[in-house]
Amino acid sequence: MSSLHTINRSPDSNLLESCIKVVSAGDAILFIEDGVYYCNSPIKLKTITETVKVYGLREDMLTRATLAKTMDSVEAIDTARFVELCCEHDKVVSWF
Amino acid sequence: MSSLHTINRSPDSNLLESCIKVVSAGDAILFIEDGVYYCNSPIKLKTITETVKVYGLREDMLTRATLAKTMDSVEAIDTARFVELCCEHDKVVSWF
Amino acid sequence: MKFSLVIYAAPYSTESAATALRFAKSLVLQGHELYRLFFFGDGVHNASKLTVVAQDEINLQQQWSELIEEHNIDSVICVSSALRRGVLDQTEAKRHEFGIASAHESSEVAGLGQLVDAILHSDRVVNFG
Amino acid sequence: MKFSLVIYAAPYSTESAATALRFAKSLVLQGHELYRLFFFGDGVHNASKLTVVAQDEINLQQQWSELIEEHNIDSVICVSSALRRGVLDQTEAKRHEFGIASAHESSEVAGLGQLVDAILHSDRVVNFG
Amino acid sequence: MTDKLTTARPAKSSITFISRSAPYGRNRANLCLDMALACAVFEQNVNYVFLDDGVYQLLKGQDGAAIQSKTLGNALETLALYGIESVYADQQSLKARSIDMADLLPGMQLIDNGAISKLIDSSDTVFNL
Amino acid sequence: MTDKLTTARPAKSSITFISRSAPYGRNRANLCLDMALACAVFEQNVNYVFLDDGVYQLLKGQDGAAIQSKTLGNALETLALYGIESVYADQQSLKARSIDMADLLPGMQLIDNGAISKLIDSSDTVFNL
Repeated sequence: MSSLHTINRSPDSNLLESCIKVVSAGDAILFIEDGVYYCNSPIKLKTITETVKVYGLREDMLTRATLAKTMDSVEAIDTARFVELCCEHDKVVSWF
Repeated sequence: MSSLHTINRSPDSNLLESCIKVVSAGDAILFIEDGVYYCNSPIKLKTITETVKVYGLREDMLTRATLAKTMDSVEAIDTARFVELCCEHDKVVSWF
Repeated sequence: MKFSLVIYAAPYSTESAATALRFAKSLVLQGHELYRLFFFGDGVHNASKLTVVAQDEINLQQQWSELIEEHNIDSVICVSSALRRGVLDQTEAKRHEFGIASAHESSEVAGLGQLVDAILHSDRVVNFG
Repeated sequence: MKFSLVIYAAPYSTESAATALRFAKSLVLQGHELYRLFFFGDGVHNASKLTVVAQDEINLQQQWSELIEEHNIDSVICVSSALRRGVLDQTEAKRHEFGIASAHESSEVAGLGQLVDAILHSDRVVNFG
Repeated sequence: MTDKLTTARPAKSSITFISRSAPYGRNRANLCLDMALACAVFEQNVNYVFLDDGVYQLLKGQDGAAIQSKTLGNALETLALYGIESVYADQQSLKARSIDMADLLPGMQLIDNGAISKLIDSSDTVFNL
Repeated sequence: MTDKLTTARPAKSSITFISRSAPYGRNRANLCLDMALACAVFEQNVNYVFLDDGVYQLLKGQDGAAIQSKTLGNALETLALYGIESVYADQQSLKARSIDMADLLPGMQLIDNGAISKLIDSSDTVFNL
């Protein structure tokens, strides 16, 4: 079974650090809302992008003007794709 | 002029770290609500207790069962004393 | 696929309620079923009817209500959260002798049993907080 | 000394509103003057009248209202925050054609000018959020 | 999408609650507990994990009287009363907060990150707040 | 308490706003801005400091349309329109978030911790959210 983890707060929250500790191989992480600021932080994302697939919600990136500087290892997706990801994984774990 | 700084979230929030950066000599820090967990963390409080006076709200410590292990450098006070501290300092800066 | 959403966040104060609404609209548009909305904690404010939102701003409460009615979605406001926050449906308003219901009629006040039921009958439970 | 308090937090969801209430009671007890309470953002829910709180729990909205009335305190609910959160006094409820005011009569809906006035007329402004 | 995926789950579901918030300061610890108890009442398989600041809920000797709040430590004993036996405290979170086993409420099993990871992986639904 | 302390402040007060929150995710950035504009309307001496996550508010090219929100970047230009000239961005916060000056909205003066400390010290009232 695989999980989709959503993270919705800025790197100051250390939510990713909590999430990483309990993530499984095959899981994916989706940054939404203030979580998208993680996608501009190579240091914060360095280790995680090697083990799990990382997404960011495009609407939230556009709003915050962070899309252009989003790391290559992050795939920007829209809300429709967010719904699909929920179907593709067996469950959704929300970190907020 | 001196300020009383209140901090109401747990050490995970890094609120103290933000506060310390802009604190002035003669200021005081009062930990309230979830902020009182800072009072049990020698590492977090180490440097700050040398430069400013540090208080913790006793009601919140009693509630959370942290009073017994509160550091000696922290003075536990009640709400009435909180009000007095606001008078003794020229202003109150709330970190929340 | 059958989804249920649990919403913990009040509208306006954080973005989460708006994200949940966009998510709900999108999943319905894709042909999935929204089995239940469960408003919990501060989330119950999403069902409040007494709100006045400026013309140039999104009215989240109204949009929730329209979505719920258009797609005949089961929408539950958790009773313990709702009472202490003053979001009451017709039944609760009458019981407690307030003159008016403060919740949209599209949502119903009920207990946590409805959350358990949603967990059992949904393929995915997604939390927004 | 003259105090004004600014309260950003809804009751129950965080401890801040309860802390503010204890602080307000204590300062009045010590003979200080509470020039104004200013409820802002989610803080406006502290003035809500339509709430039902369990017998064995503290009813923050009612305790605020009692404190305000007992000491004749000026209590303001910020209009922009209040309208979108459905906390309306008599005047606003009438204007927007809701059947009932959802705010305690002890508080009044007004603008941010009342905050500026509080800053100018108070020795200490203390924020609770 | 396959038929298998659109079929609702069986009547007995494995539900994991991760309680990550300190008590009293916010109401998340209470919301998490209420949901778990409801699931237990309806005889689901419930796991309850205290992670990060959530381990502060486990300190012995809590007493909400000073802030007129219910004592959450007592509420946790109800986990056992409701038949929830899989209750775990994260070792790393305890260590990071310098909490000794001697300070904890009785009946807690320790767990490490790897085991939490497996618990999440094997659950049908996860609540995390 | 001396008489001096119980006297209200003069009609012109020095008020510092520290905006420490990222935009959109929570409404704190808006609340902080609204308060400052009100103070400016009533011709107070206003300082506005972007600290910690608050510096994210300064990124050029924001557009709230994608989430049906007002664009906060535009709102910041109103600081100047309202005559608030003392607007500062904390250098260390920008650096910690790898934000270049080229990414910022125009008109920001940089400030360091020592200067913020002095600003707080010399202010009559400080709002920090």
